[in-house]
Amino acid sequence: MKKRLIASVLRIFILALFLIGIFSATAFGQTVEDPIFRINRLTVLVFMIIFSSAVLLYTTWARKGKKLFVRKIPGIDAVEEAVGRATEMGKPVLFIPGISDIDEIETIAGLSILGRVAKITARYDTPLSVPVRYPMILAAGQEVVEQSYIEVGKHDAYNSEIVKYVAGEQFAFTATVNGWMMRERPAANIYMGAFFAESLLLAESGNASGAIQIAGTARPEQLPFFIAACDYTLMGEELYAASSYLSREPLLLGGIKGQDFVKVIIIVAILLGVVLSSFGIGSWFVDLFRVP
Amino acid sequence: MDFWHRIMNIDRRWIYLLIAISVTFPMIVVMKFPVRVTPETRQLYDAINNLPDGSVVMLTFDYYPNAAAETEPMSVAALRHMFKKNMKVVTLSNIPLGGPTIAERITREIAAEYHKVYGVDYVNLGYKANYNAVMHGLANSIESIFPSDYTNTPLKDLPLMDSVRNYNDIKFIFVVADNATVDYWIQIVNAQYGVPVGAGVTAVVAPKMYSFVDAGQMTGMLGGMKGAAEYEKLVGHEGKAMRGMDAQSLAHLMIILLVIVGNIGFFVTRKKDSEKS
Amino acid sequence: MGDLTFIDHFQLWLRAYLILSLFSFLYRDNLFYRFSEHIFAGLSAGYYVGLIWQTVIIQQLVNPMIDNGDWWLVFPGLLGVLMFARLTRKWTWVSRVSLAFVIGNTAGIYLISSLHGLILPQMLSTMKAVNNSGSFSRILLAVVVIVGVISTLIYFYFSKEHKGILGATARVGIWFIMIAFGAHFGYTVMARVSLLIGRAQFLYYDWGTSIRQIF
Amino acid sequence: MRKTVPVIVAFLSGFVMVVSFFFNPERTFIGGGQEAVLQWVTIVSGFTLVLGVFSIVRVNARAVARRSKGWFYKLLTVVSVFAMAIPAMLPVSKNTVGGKIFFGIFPDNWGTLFGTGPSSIYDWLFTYVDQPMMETMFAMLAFFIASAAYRAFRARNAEATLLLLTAVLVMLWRVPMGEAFLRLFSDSFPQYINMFVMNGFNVAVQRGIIIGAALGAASMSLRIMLGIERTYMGKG
Repeated sequence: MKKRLIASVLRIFILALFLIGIFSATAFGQTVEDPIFRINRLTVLVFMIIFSSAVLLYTTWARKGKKLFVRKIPGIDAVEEAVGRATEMGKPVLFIPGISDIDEIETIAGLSILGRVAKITARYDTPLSVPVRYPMILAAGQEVVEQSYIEVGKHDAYNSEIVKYVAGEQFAFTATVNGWMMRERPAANIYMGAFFAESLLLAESGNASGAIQIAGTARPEQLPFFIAACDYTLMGEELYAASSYLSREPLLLGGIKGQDFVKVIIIVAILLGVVLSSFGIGSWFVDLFRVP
Repeated sequence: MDFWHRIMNIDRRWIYLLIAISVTFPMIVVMKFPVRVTPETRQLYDAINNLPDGSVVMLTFDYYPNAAAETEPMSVAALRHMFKKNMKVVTLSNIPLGGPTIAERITREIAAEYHKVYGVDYVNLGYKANYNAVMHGLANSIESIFPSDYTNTPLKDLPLMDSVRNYNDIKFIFVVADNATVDYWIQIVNAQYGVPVGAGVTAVVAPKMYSFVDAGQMTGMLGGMKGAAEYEKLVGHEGKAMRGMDAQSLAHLMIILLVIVGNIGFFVTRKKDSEKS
Repeated sequence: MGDLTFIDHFQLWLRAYLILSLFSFLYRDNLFYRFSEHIFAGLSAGYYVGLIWQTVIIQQLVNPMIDNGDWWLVFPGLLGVLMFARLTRKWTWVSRVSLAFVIGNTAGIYLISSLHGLILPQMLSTMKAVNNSGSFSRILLAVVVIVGVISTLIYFYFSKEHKGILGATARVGIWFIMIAFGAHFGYTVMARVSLLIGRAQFLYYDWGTSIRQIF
Repeated sequence: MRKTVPVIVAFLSGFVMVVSFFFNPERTFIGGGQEAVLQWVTIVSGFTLVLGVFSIVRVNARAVARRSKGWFYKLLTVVSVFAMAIPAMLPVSKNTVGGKIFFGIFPDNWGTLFGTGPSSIYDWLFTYVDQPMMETMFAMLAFFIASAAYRAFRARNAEATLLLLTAVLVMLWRVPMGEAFLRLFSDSFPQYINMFVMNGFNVAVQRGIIIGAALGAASMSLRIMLGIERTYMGKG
């Protein structure tokens, strides 16, 4: 393990040396009044190198299966509790993996949380319903749910009707799911993925049908409504952290860990800048961040 | 089913009726509460006003038709302000669904009012795909991205475009947007090419813009129909936005009332149910 | 609005019909709604075809090739046409180069603009919040902003359990987030109401004039 | 071969933008390269928009051919697509090659009906049919919010309570009638809302979210450029 670590650090060191070599070569062609290399943008280059090496290192560690700690998001407990309550009452669980297509990152995160929910409903034979809006998500959703039922050894309990294509058009999809909610009266509604304004109708009908509702989305303008209408809400990056905690998918995990590492640097830099400039001495430090 | 349970489960369509009434009633009975100007709107108005008359500015129509009720009054008020100061206006749109058509219609309407000549006082460049590439492309040369204007006239035949090659010839960019396009005008054009950017945005986008205004990346901002009404007041030409303020006020009060009654009902029924079980 | 010609009347009544046919969905899903809704979906799709034909194929490819002889524009045109391979199942891989060319370019733009255009300026103005604080309310504002930014960042920090100081800061963070989302809630309600006012204004003022002139 | 060439193209196309940020475009060959790459990207990106239209027409036409449920409405959609697209693509005047042939048959004054100019069918269909409907679809959201305000927005816990209280305050402050009501308490009350709620709490949280989101975008962009993230290419 140590040998590979040295190899990757060496590679980054050579890359950095190579980049600095180019830039110093252009320095000779550099004249103050008409520079080839923009010295005043050096901070961005340093920041980019730190950021890139952090994300790449964590991604390669995640790929090698190195133990990377990500805290458990409280939202996951709330999801497990809600599905547990539905099992006790023998009522179905409704899961909607967002209403936009497979190319949205939020939809992919929603599907990984669906995998977890499907494992629980499979174990306790709780009826599960997953209405979707696009054919691509129908295929991906069935794959995820079937995989969960197999892992829990309940492959016979799995039927392809769990994940079903309802409608393509926004309002038709919402109206159909609302009708189903009023008839079936699910005990737990879980909305994880990208949602738009008319999804308010879903939360409202779910509230009226007396279900526990848990939502998760990254769009800032939808979050306030979900917080007010649902029992628990996963906010913005929490959705991605929850799905990476569950799926341990290397790319997502590496990304989150790399970003967390840089977040610490940013917090420390801001605090340092605030302390220095409150004593009026840190202008050289603060000016580092002023890049034309 | 006592009073509160029935109130809590009334048909959703009664609430729709309440909102419809609270929006149309103020048009019959006009109440005219004063519209006060917020500092962000003042900052944008002054930024345009302090520019010398006749300077070249860019006005963008980066909004889909569905938010036109908030953004169209902003474009109209901005155009009136610019034409009143005899500014040369270059307009374009980064929205593939309706953006250039709305830009063409509004600029021709307002330009006719101020007797402006197309090609000399204003030019509509229309739409090109991929707004990130367009924003960087205009820094090199406008003609590399827009060989001709919206109605297929080559830029060579438009006198105004001889003196406007790229961002160095543009004094201010007034972005009117209802989506993230305005973020990229800030983080690409203002950050890398130093062109001052001010924006009129829908109320959904406005909260995020406060951090750009606070950081000095954005010079002033209009937020939603209220922002448009304030700008109309400053330009001195009452438009659709100011006329809508009373209806906006009444609708807000109605929704606040609904939230309060809904919550009272929620707590009362919950107490009753817990006593019963 | 002056007296309206027949065409003005027709256009106003047509728009009023379309608007009311869609609003009828609020009462119940019905024939009129579905009729208008499907026309709307088709027209919006057709708009793209007309726009791209004029702005890309004619203005960026055909005219420059014929008028200024830029024959090398054939290459981007070819890359663009290759994109249609995505419609077939077997040949999708052919479109990968064009897709990679566009998405790679956007990735390069975002990598720089995220770091240089967003993170650095926002960090800078948080640090500078301290020195433009003269009166007491200004100092209080600076404290609110600095504490808010730090606690929000820590709330979205996932590499350590939220316990001890970290937990306390995250708790402060959630309060700041709730106030900010409350403001965003109010603004979003304002936006949706304005759109309805726009429709009501059209029906009451524009269509109303037409009705008053006819009857 | 099917994966390595696109990855190299993605890297080069992105690298040009990164390098031209650090180097002065006029003084180096990068400047010309960047201008050409950007021009090409706008051209190629245009075609992606039309892809969606082809798949809509294909799906609906197939449903009409099979007379599946609601096929008449799907026929309407397909007809509307062509009603909008065909006139826009026809030539406008005689001076183009296609124009000479077309206007050999049809009368000249029809020219203004075609293309996408202010007097064309395309412009009329959009302004008087498409736009009103689009505005109405989004105006309906005001009704949904009102009914949700009554039946779903509950102060069920401390956080939701704080959110609803701030929302009510901002909704009052943001309208003339509400602002007049707030002035009854103290004349500078609205001013303090603008300062502390919007320029204080809101700016702080939005800034935290902007930094978080920017880190996410930068890390996704880095992985695309280096070919680690390839889901956009699809399987196979």
